[in-house]
Amino acid sequence: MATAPESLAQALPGTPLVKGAGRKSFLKRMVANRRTSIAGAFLLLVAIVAMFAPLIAPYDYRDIVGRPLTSGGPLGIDDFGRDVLSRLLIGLRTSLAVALSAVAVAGVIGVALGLVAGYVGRWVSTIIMRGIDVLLSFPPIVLAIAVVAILGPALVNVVLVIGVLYIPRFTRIVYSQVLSIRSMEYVEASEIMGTKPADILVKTILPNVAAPIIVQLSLSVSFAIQMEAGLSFLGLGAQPPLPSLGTMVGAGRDFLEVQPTLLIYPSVLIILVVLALNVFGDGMRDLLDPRHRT
Amino acid sequence: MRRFLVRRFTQAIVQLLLVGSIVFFLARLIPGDPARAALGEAATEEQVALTRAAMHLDEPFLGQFFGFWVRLLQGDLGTSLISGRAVMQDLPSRLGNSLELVLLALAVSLVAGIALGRVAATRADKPSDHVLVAGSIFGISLPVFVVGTLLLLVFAVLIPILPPRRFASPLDDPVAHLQILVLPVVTLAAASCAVITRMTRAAMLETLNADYVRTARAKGLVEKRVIKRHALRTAMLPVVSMTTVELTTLIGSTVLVETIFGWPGMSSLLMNAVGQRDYPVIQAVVLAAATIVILVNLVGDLVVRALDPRAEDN
Amino acid sequence: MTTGTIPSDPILSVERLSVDFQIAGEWTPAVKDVSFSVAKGEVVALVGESGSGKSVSSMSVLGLLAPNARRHDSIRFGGTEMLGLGEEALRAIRGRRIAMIFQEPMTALNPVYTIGEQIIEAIQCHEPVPAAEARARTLELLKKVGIPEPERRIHSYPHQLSGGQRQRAMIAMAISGSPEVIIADEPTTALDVTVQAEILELLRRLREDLGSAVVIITHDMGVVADLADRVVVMRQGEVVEEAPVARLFSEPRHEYTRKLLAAVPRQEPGGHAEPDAATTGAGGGATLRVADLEVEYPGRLGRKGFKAVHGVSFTIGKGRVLGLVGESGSGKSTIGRAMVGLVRASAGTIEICGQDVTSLRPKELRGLRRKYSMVFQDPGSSLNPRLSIGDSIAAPMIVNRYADRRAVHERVLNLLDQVELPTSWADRFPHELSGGQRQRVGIARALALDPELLIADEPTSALDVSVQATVLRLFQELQDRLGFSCLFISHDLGVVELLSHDVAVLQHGRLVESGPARDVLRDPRTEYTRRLIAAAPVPDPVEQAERRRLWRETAR
Amino acid sequence: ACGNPVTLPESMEAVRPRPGGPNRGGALHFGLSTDPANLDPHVSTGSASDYLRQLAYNGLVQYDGSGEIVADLATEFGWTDERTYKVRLRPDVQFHDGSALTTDDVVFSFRRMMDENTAATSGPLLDQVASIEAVDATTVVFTFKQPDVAFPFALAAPTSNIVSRKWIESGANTKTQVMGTGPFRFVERIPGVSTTFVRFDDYFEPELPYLNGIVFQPMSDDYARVTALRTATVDMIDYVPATHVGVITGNPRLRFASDKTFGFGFVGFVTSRRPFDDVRVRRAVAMSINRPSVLDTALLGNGRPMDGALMPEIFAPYARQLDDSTPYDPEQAKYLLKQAGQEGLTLPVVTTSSYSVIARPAQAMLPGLRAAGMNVNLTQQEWLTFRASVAAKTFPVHSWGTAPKFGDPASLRDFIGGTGTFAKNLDFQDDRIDDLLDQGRRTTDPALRNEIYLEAEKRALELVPMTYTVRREQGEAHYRYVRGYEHPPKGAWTATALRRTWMEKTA
Ligand SMILES: Nc1ncnc2c1ncn2[C@@H]1O[C@H](COP(=O)(O)OP(=O)(O)OP(=O)(O)O)[C@@H](O)[C@H]1O
Ligand SMILES: Nc1ncnc2c1ncn2[C@@H]1O[C@H](COP(=O)(O)OP(=O)(O)OP(=O)(O)O)[C@@H](O)[C@H]1O
Ligand SMILES: [Mg+2]
Ligand SMILES: [Mg+2]
Repeated sequence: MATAPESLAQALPGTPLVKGAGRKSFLKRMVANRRTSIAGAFLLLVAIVAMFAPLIAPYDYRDIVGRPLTSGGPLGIDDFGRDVLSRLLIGLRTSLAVALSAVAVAGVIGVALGLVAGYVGRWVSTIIMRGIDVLLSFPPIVLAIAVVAILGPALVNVVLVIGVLYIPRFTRIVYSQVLSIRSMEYVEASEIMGTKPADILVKTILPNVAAPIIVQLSLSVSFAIQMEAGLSFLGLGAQPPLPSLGTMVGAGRDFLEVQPTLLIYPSVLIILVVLALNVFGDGMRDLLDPRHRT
Repeated sequence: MRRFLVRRFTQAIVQLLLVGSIVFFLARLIPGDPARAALGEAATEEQVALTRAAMHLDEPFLGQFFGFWVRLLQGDLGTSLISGRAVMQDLPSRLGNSLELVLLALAVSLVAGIALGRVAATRADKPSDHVLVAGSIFGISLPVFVVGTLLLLVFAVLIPILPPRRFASPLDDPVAHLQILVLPVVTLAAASCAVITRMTRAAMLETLNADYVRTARAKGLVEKRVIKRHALRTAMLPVVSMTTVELTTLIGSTVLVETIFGWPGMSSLLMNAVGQRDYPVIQAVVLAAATIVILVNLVGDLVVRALDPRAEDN
Repeated sequence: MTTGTIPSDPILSVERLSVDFQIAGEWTPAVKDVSFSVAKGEVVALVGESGSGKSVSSMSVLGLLAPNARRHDSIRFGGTEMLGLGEEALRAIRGRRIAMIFQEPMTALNPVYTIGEQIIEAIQCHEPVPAAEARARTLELLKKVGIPEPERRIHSYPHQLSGGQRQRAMIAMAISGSPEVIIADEPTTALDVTVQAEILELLRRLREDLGSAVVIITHDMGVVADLADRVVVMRQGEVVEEAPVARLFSEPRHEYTRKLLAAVPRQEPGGHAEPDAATTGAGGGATLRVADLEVEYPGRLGRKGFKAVHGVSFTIGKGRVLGLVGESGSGKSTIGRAMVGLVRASAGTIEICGQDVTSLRPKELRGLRRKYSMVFQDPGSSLNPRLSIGDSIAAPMIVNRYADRRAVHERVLNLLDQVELPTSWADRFPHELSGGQRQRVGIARALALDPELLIADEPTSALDVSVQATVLRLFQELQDRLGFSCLFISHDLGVVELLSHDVAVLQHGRLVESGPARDVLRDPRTEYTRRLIAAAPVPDPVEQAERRRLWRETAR
Repeated sequence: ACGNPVTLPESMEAVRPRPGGPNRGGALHFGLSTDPANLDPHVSTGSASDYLRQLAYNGLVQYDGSGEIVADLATEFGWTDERTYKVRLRPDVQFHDGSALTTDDVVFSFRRMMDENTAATSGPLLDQVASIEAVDATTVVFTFKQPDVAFPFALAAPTSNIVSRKWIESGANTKTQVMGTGPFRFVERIPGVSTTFVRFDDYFEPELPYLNGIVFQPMSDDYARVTALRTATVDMIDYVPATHVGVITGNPRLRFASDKTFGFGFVGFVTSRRPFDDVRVRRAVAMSINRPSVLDTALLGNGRPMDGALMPEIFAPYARQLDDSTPYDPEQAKYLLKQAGQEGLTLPVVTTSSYSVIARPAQAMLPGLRAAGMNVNLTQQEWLTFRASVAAKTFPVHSWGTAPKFGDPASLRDFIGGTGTFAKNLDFQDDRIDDLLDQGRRTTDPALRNEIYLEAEKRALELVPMTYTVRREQGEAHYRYVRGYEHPPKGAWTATALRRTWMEKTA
């Protein structure tokens, strides 16, 4: 009997179910690509740093450790007299936790809706796509303030809000891709085999619409980091003194001319993470595309 | 085609009803009192209560709800609870100003983004591709307010060629208007241009492999034309569907751009209204924005159908 | 080594060409040391085993190989060395001086442009022709390649055309520039014999009128006999024999060539042993019963639809093979696709194993689905580009929980072996295969579950006769063993006669004749069928020349 | 200023030099931190709206540049006895519509303010007024239920404006229309773009105003507002954020006009909620706020720490005596908490993110609180949400910032009096304090008042319904060529100085 791992193997075109001689494994191929592996290693490092941030940070991110806006400590002191490096580490952790989970929520729901709408068609797609329009046409602030009011300011709720707000990004793009792919003969071939619609969506169609999704995923993380900052200003999300990269950038803006590093450090960190995500995403896309295998 | 449009317009009306109703309730779910906003900090609770009553906010919810729709259907968007101005008095010009920014930014980012994405895809993994990837990451990673602030700092303070002049309406002073338009449009376009660049690149990398691109080459088409008509055209599908999403992102970003550059647009109107719980204004702005978004999505879908004959047959 | 007519003035010569592909990091040779040439006004046929490097060699000429390829040595066109030619210089040659007809027309045509747009583009890219004139020429080209109703088809998108129509659009595009050299890679695989004859006639005219040189890649020895002056036989990336056509047929030297010629199915008496009535009697019940089937394709943008199938009825008994023949665009694929529910029947019933599938709900239908499978006409697009071929073949077994992982693996290897593909190729991807190899993957996938009903749409069109023979033998063997029923769509009457018990002839979406294979093919009752049979080329240059003359007379 | 103003003709920008005296002409471009939504003469939505109001309307009295109450529409004013206040009007005052100001208008205006339905900002300050009568064509007399020392401040408040009865009764929309006696006529407000005033040529004070017009432009973004000033897009801005004070004061062409006496931050406790019903807990919190550090970080030193009286010494002579009443002493705080059985107390604090002058001190006090072993959960809310949370007492502690309504200890009532707007949020009511505040309001003898308010404040410092944190420096910045502007040193924030502003530059 076919078991779960098989279906999984099928879903991931890189891992052949039927293995012949001389084919490198997915992981091996990933490592072989220098840029992808550097980006991957960097992301891994970031993840580890984020996870152990409180242990790595030289100071408590809440403590006053020096005169405000001076250059004490490894990366300087912020306007509240706190150690910038420690705050960067904790901020990284907060931002990643929020942004990654929000994007995951949006990605999973958004892609699923797009697949279903594109494949099933008819009234199902009407309901989904028109609902997505409604969601799109809603100003984020109104939704955000209402959510804090109803659900409270917990960090989980910011994940929820961003997640919901980003669903359309995935749904619309997947939907349009599915429309042009679903009439391909290999999809029909899959149907004829008696594959369940869900399996066709996940195993046959999804890998073939993966490229824009991957791009969208890696971009959305950056936007989610920023949006978290915007929302924490409305009382949703990381509340002071807990830093996030986004709020640090926002706070740094006021001292642009006095101490630009307050803006530069968190911005650079965001840029690096996003860059690594994108490079990694590009690499993944290449790996998933058999035509790029060399 | 006609049937499609009729169907979509009917759906749009349902969508607007939905948006209007949701926003009606959502706005009122937000704690905070428009009467308090109207009276200022020093007002006593008694005064606030009296003003609430004067604003008819004590009346039954459903009554207010139906009143809102009835008035709306009569073309009355209501009157601001705070400023006492009819919403219709401000909304059109605000909407116009925002749309100007947004559409210009969208146009800029589409033109630039697609061009850059195409360059990146055709030179994939070459230096110019790397530069473009890095550049777009820059555009994506920096929040709008930082981009705006930096632009202000550079072009208004350090090299004052584009100082933050007073807002001038295009009718009164077109030259000044264009001048003040530059920075906000650039600020807005930065991120979406980068997004479109990335999407175009990814989509084109797919299509460049297609057999029909090979056929196009075999015909003897100039490589430029092979790329443009064959690889790019099919790659436009995800880009187009992304564009409509990007438009709403742009509309969202105008909140910041409008405050930074003092641009009297719809988003600052909405921000103010939300900050003051000015329900009629919130409702009107959201409905207006929703109308635009829904229309743009409709156009986007039409474009997709025009671009991809396979999409339609389903 | 070659004797006979060494062309005085080779316009295109391939010299010691080698092509390697990088697969999984390793350079794998596909073409080794291949040399051949073609002179002005000459037709050279490239024949050989599927996967022997015919397409690769020919695509090398215009530098159209995938990026993972590398080429060696020399290809000369006129006085120019083609390898290492600059992009601009190459462009000036492509399409205008050397044109290419690709093997798989579905993927080779851009899905988002109408064929008209694509042909007009080809015309306009070398000459500044006004739009109206380009359109007129396009219509003329479409007419030339025998596409019916060109006025309407010019606005059709590739997916709205039948396989043969696409192929003809592709041909129209290639000849639009009146090129000096035409490289035609299996240009008639999807064409019924009548149209094929017209296309061959067209190529011949081009040669005569314009002095074009033609390199034709084909597995149809009849076509070779009909058209070619010289034949190059390839096998496993190498040229094994080169000879003038007459000599090749009369005294093939290389063993492989002999095998090839021997494998050609001929319409000989007693080709197919009529199965004994006991196993196939009506008592077994019909596996497939189609009654009054009608199919209509919707029109674009609210335009009138197109009715492709008109009131077709037929029955396939258990263990029987029905050969469906008919001209290109007559609705064969549409019927096949309607059987499996890929297009909706607008009227009529389709009963599979006693159940009317037109009224079944998706879930019930899915239960039924493991009983039938399909081989698609276009092998390229029917394989998921992101699945290795092993996974593609395994898919139906996994979907239907056929067996455990190891057994599935075993079976995949076994199936690969049966269709003569190396078992070590299981993890290759479709784009790394030749057309015929892809087609065999499709066949292997269709056979994976031992179906009760097989719908095979031109399953051997891209196969050389030796592999075709293997596949047909496999078919027959399985059929004998498992007794599955089969709707066999083909334009190759020899194959049809070999394999089918019954034959149905389709014209313009209507059944014009049907009955036991031998009766219909030996003793056709309708004019249409007669013409069909007359048009089939025979693998003998002399006999074929005679037949061609006769056919021309009946046609005009 | 460069470029064309939105609605003013170019000619108005011209400044006519006058040797020895203020120049005439020119238009002032003013970057305002909020777009004033409502132009009602009697309802203030904040200091920004007061700027506009006071250009077009006059009160009976006003603050001068040094913060003293001087005449405005009045010529003479003052107490005739403990319960009677008499005001004599200027005879020559015209409204913008050309009609003359009458005592009837004055009476009408105050009745309107006292009418609950108006919800006038000055309304609560007039609660002791028993009646208001026009005794003749130029004299208006207020009679009181009980003596009220604070009344002159009520008269000088930026919202105690005199309106035309005829105009109001004609059904004018006071929110969008403006018609007063002020030195500037309202031209138009384009929301989000500008609000424009031009000189009223028949203003009753000769010479005034010097300017041809004033254009207010809303610039809610701090950075953009400061940048607009630095690039001379505007001549003047209000509300210089603490984080940008350095940039302004470092620029020799700019002047920062500010005070450090008025605005302040505080932490309020819902005194009915456990454990904050225990004064030891409240005091512990008060003692663990490191005020100098809060000032240093939150306001970058632009302000003053507040460890004693709420009222500043500039108008509360006793204030210095209370200095150092709430020292920073986390150890003592810990001890108090332990006594109260609240060691390691978790403190849910709400503040607002909408104004950095409120949010930043709230954040800055956290390390001190933590040093005392407290665990703070700070929640930032958007302004009106915050107001609602505070009013509903959703959080037991809130960190806020505001300013006294006027420059007299009588304004203590709002904060510690049983009916005070802020005290109500704290469920705070103390009979003794109420008693003292009542006495203070009735007492005219300055020395006695001083003693009364000293005691009231002392008691408030003991009971700690709220603890004050820092006074912030707040003010406007303008180019030095803008002359005649003074930031009010000790009254409410009024904009009457703008009436007397002129431009030195003639270009
Ligand atoms: N999606 C479609 N929309 C409109 N017309 C279509 C569509 N698909 C096929 N047709 C038309 O239906 C007719 C029958 O097509 P079908 O593919 O069944 O032909 P066929 O007999 O298989 O031909 P061939 O041998 O060339 O493959 C053709 O004329 C074709 O143009
Ligand atoms: N892009 C590619 N990457 C790797 N291998 C390839 C690629 N294209 C072709 N090949 C291999 O090269 C060999 C020759 O292929 P080619 O397409 O020339 O065969 P062919 O002679 O045209 O066969 P057919 O008659 O089946 O079309 C095949 O074994 C095929 O697997
Ligand atoms: Mg081939
Ligand atoms: Mg067909």
